[in-house]
Amino acid sequence: MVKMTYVEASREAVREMMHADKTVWCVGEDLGRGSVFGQYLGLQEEFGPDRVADTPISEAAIMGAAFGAAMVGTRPIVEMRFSDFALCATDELVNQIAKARFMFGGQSRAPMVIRKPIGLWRSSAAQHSQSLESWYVHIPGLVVVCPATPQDNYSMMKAAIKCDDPVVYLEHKNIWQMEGEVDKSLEVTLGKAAVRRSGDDVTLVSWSDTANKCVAVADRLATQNIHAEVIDLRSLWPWDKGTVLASVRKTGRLVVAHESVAVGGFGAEVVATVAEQAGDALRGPLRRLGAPRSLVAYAPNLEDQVRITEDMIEKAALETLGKSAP
Amino acid sequence: MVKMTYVEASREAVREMMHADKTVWCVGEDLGRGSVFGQYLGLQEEFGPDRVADTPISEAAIMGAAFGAAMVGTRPIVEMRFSDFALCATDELVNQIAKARFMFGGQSRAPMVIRKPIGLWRSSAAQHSQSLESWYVHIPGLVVVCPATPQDNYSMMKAAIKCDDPVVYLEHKNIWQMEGEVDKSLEVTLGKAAVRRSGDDVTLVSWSDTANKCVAVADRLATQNIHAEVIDLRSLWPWDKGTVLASVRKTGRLVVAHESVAVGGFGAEVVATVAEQAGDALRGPLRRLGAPRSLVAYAPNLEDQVRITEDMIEKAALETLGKSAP
Amino acid sequence: MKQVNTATHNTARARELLAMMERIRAFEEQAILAAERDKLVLGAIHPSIGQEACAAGVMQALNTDDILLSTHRGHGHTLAKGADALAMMRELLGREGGCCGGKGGSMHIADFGVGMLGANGVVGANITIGAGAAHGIKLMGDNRIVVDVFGDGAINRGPFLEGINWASVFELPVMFVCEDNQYSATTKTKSVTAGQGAAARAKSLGLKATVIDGNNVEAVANAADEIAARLRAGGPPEMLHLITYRRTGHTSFDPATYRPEDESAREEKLNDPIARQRTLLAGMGVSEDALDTIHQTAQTEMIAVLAKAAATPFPDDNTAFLDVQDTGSPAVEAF
Amino acid sequence: MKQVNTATHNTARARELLAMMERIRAFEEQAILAAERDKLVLGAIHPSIGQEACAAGVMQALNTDDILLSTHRGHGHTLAKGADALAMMRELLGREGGCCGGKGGSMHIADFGVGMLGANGVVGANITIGAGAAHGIKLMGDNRIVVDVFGDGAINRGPFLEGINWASVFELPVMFVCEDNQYSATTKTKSVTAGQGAAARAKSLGLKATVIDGNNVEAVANAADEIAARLRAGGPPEMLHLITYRRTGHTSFDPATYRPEDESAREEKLNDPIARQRTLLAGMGVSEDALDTIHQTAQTEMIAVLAKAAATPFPDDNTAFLDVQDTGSPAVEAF
Ligand SMILES: Cc1ncc(C[n+]2csc(CCOP(=O)(O)OP(=O)(O)O)c2C)c(N)n1
Ligand SMILES: Cc1ncc(C[n+]2csc(CCOP(=O)(O)OP(=O)(O)O)c2C)c(N)n1
Ligand SMILES: [Mg+2]
Ligand SMILES: [Mg+2]
Repeated sequence: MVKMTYVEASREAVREMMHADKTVWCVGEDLGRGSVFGQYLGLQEEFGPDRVADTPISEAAIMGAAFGAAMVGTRPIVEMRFSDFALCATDELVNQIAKARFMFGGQSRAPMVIRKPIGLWRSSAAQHSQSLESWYVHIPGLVVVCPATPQDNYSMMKAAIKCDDPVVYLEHKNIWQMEGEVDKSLEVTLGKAAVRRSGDDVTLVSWSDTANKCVAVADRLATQNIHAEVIDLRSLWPWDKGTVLASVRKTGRLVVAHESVAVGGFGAEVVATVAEQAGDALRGPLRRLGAPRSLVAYAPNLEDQVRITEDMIEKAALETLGKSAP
Repeated sequence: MVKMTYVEASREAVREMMHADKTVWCVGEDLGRGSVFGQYLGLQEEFGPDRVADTPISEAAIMGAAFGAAMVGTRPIVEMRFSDFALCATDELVNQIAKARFMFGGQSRAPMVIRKPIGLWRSSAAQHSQSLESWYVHIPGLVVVCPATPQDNYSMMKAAIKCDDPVVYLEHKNIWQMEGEVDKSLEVTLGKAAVRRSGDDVTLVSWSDTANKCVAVADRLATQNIHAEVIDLRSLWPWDKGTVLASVRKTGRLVVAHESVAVGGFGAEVVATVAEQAGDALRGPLRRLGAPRSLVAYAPNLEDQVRITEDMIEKAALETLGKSAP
Repeated sequence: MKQVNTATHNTARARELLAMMERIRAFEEQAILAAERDKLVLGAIHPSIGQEACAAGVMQALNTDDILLSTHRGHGHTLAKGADALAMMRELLGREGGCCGGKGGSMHIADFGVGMLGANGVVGANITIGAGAAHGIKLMGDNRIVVDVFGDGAINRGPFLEGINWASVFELPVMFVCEDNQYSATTKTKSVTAGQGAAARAKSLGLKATVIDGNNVEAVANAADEIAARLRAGGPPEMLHLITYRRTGHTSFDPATYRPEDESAREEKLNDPIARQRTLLAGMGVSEDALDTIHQTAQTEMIAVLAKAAATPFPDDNTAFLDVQDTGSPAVEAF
Repeated sequence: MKQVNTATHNTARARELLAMMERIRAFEEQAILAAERDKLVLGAIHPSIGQEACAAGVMQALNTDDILLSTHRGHGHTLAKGADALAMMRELLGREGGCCGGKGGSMHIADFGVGMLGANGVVGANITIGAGAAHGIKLMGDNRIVVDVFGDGAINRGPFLEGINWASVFELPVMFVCEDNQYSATTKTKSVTAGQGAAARAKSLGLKATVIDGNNVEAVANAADEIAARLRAGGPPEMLHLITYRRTGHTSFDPATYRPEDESAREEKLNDPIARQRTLLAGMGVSEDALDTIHQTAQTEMIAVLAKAAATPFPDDNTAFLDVQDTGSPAVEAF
């Protein structure tokens, strides 16, 4: 076990994989200086500028070129800086990368990790705060990963780099400095949720930083003798439907919480699936927490208006139990 | 009442609005020759090349420039040709157009109609067949319209052009030649569903061409003395939750059907909302039909594998009633 | 444009170039029949009739393991790169044994076995992808090169700038080929293109750019050979701008009524690359009969190819769910 | 670069240019204090210290109803276009009365009342938008012009090509201004840019391009005046390439350790546009005292502006749901 921050964890995973596999390389803007959040600090010194490549401000080319390089046998790690800028490379990701293998009848592979930091962070306003994970889940061909802890950011990054499919890898900007113990020997399977708290009373399903809030809520609820099961999906495609359904069958109660906009968010998929497949097991109202269909404003108090808080999650959990917040 | 095809209906609406409002103009590739499907035939002759502008193959510029022109007081109708190509202008649509009014504190408006023909059509394969309506519903600031009939393609196009918000207008490529009676005096409100068949037994919710299939299914079911209520949402944002909930409260049964991929599709939002808000009224299993999370292939038989058919919808409707198909 | 000294021509290569152009022409004539006459092709096909010199001339400069990225109008490039005509025709008809298993069709034709990494349904998208293929090659220390073909319309898309700048900055072995047939779908490209076009833009991005009569297959082949040699010697990326003409409509369904009436006929008469190469070969002493045989051989081959393709079954239905991805099931989730 | 004959200078304009540069400098110094010292600015701010000549020189060529599109580094442009400093500072602090109601912050600053249609958080995105604003103006038959400012890093993004080609094809009244401070965030722009840069690329797209010492505010102003006059007379779009230097880090938080150690100090010493303009004015006979007064006035103004902004309340919470759209409610749908 090693103590690491979230940002160190994925950096270390990248570093180890670059040592293990010469075809792994990183590509994006300002990588030689670590990129925006220090995710690549030291890697250019260690692996040289070919394998940690500084690029022009050309998101379409970063994505498109990495794809071309993937098709000839390399394994690029693509840095998009803020997930928002990745929208400049949507054709490349959705029409090209996601579809190539199928469209070409299995002739090609695009083993790529596409890193797109998501989420609310420090008054960054509408063009630097988005979480569009539900978009990518909707696109056949893509794997979607949302790690919430240093351990997962280590283990899932390794799994993502090893994966032969294109992986959209969504780190949350607000937890770069989150510390945690990392067991380097722990391997994860993409598509397997983490049950971060076990409980019989209510199931809390979440991912990314909001999963951490759910854990805190479970701890709060425990003091009220309510035992919440916290399922951190960790990857949204594949998503661990089995674990969620089993938990809801046990607890009879479900709260799904995510930071992204509720309307059309992935929470709808989770709620719909539970309603369809375990509707009979429900013993309380279904609750879904997501951002209002408004935009992220700059002023801190306005930014807070679209934030999903621990209080909200706690309240929702209590409501599924027919209780009100203390 | 006038008989019109779906393609004629929106063309006529555009023509009339261009006569009524000098600030309305059309912009896109090959418009002078009618664009790919004849949607603009004759308009350049009638209004000249400034108001029906032929552009370079520059989707980002078509979208971005139209937005700039909208901010200074014109009302552009943007043609993206195939919704797939619109992905080349995602930053412009999602980061710029959708956010401008909010981000600038209400100083700007982007009254635009962004036309993106969607859907499966004649072996067009993975890059020319997508339906990504759920993406746009998830983006605050955008209105999302999916007309299914000539009448709606006439009336909703008019409403979209009059709307001061950016409207993502998704015509379905497979029904350009669909004929229908159009009442030109009929005005629609964006956000109001059309109840295309009334019934007490089961609610079928859909939009775009799949709504037409639901109507056909309702007619089939009627011969079995089953009365389906068909709700054609027509716009997905805003969507007419009230009409859907009232119908499900009446029928106790729900089938949602759409052509786009089921996982993360807008059907999940509809099912989740019903489960959350009218779960107590349900008297049969919830059913959601959408495409598998695979890609659209070229070969006609493979293309058919991801198609939602009338048979499937009928079967699902019967299942909500505990019956099996005849 | 470069002048070609016909005296130095190699007759064997000249024959091969003609033969390849005849094969491309015959393939596309059959493909059009398959679409129009036989209704066996449902999706759009974009013929390159009249542009065969570009495909034949450029691809002969490549080895099998060199890489090609192409466009929606890519039959000629693919065939000239060495793909099997029957597998291609099967693909156009969406049949089993098509080079993409019937999943791609004309617009996504690809044959990775001969380094052909795909046509593309999105104009200009292949420009960054091609640059990236070269990037990968360079990272792996391979001595292969990449040819990245696109149309005159594609130079108005952002990826043109981003991809070429990229190749130049990373000094990648790419030959960018602008196959300039003067049209972007129904639009005369000049009317929507500022400045002097592909070569000028490439130069502004630091590339050497060569402009060639794209209907002169010998000139195209020579230019491509020279560029390929420079790239193999470690030279920086270059642009080859080939001026040609699209003799058909944009797709096989398009009557192209938007063109000046006799434009296509005049081009056919004056600039047909096959006729020009026949004239050249005749001048070198090759008999009419020998030339006709080349023509007939190609015709016979492709008629048989269509017949065989048409007799091939459709792919197994289950392949609709194969090769989506390894992780997670593509199967129906909700119904 | 163009030479400027100082003898022909108009002292009044020269003073105004200095005063505007001093105001921009003072505004940004206060903004940096607000961020670093006072922790009142949470989001990123991108100072333009050392680049003030670009903003002051270009914007003086515009009328209030002319249009400006700017970048993430847009304080100077916005102020010089005529925006109110207090409303701007309130915006940076996310306060009520901020020019975007506190919703945009530094990166989305805008003042439509003075034709400033927005900074942008996406590099290069404003290039097509500016072209489009000019398109709209032209369609409406207005006689206004558009200035579209972007950095040297933005010329590697696709919208540069698409937006400039567009403006040229539609003959739109846009002055594209590349404010070349030599850096793209932490990267030396030259290292990722092929060819000769902004002017060469613009020329390849059919534009006239003028390269000017961007730290010489008189030269910038003269060039901008000339271009503006040509645009008002119906001339085609043009490019103005201003060479300057980013003296601070990319954001106010960035120590910029990646730069050669004395680079910024040397630039400050040799090329500070304010110092240079002071020298020019001194040479024209303006006293040190008068110049100091200009400096002091700006400082006093902006110190007061920050104090006043800091004393302003945050916006009403409910405004978080205002101005999303007319159609449909932005309110919470699911919890
Ligand atoms: C991004 C994008 N925009 C539009 C289209 C539709 N389209 C297909 S081919 C074509 C014309 C392309 O012209 P050019 O690049 O010159 O190639 P050509 O067809 O002449 O070979 C257009 C507009 C597309 N496929 N992709
Ligand atoms: C599309 C996009 N990619 C990356 C970024 C991150 N970013 C913000 S400013 C900047 C540098 C821009 O350089 P330049 O255009 O020269 O402007 P400058 O900052 O020097 O004024 C970068 C990379 C962004 N905002 N948008
Ligand atoms: Mg062309
Ligand atoms: Mg710069």
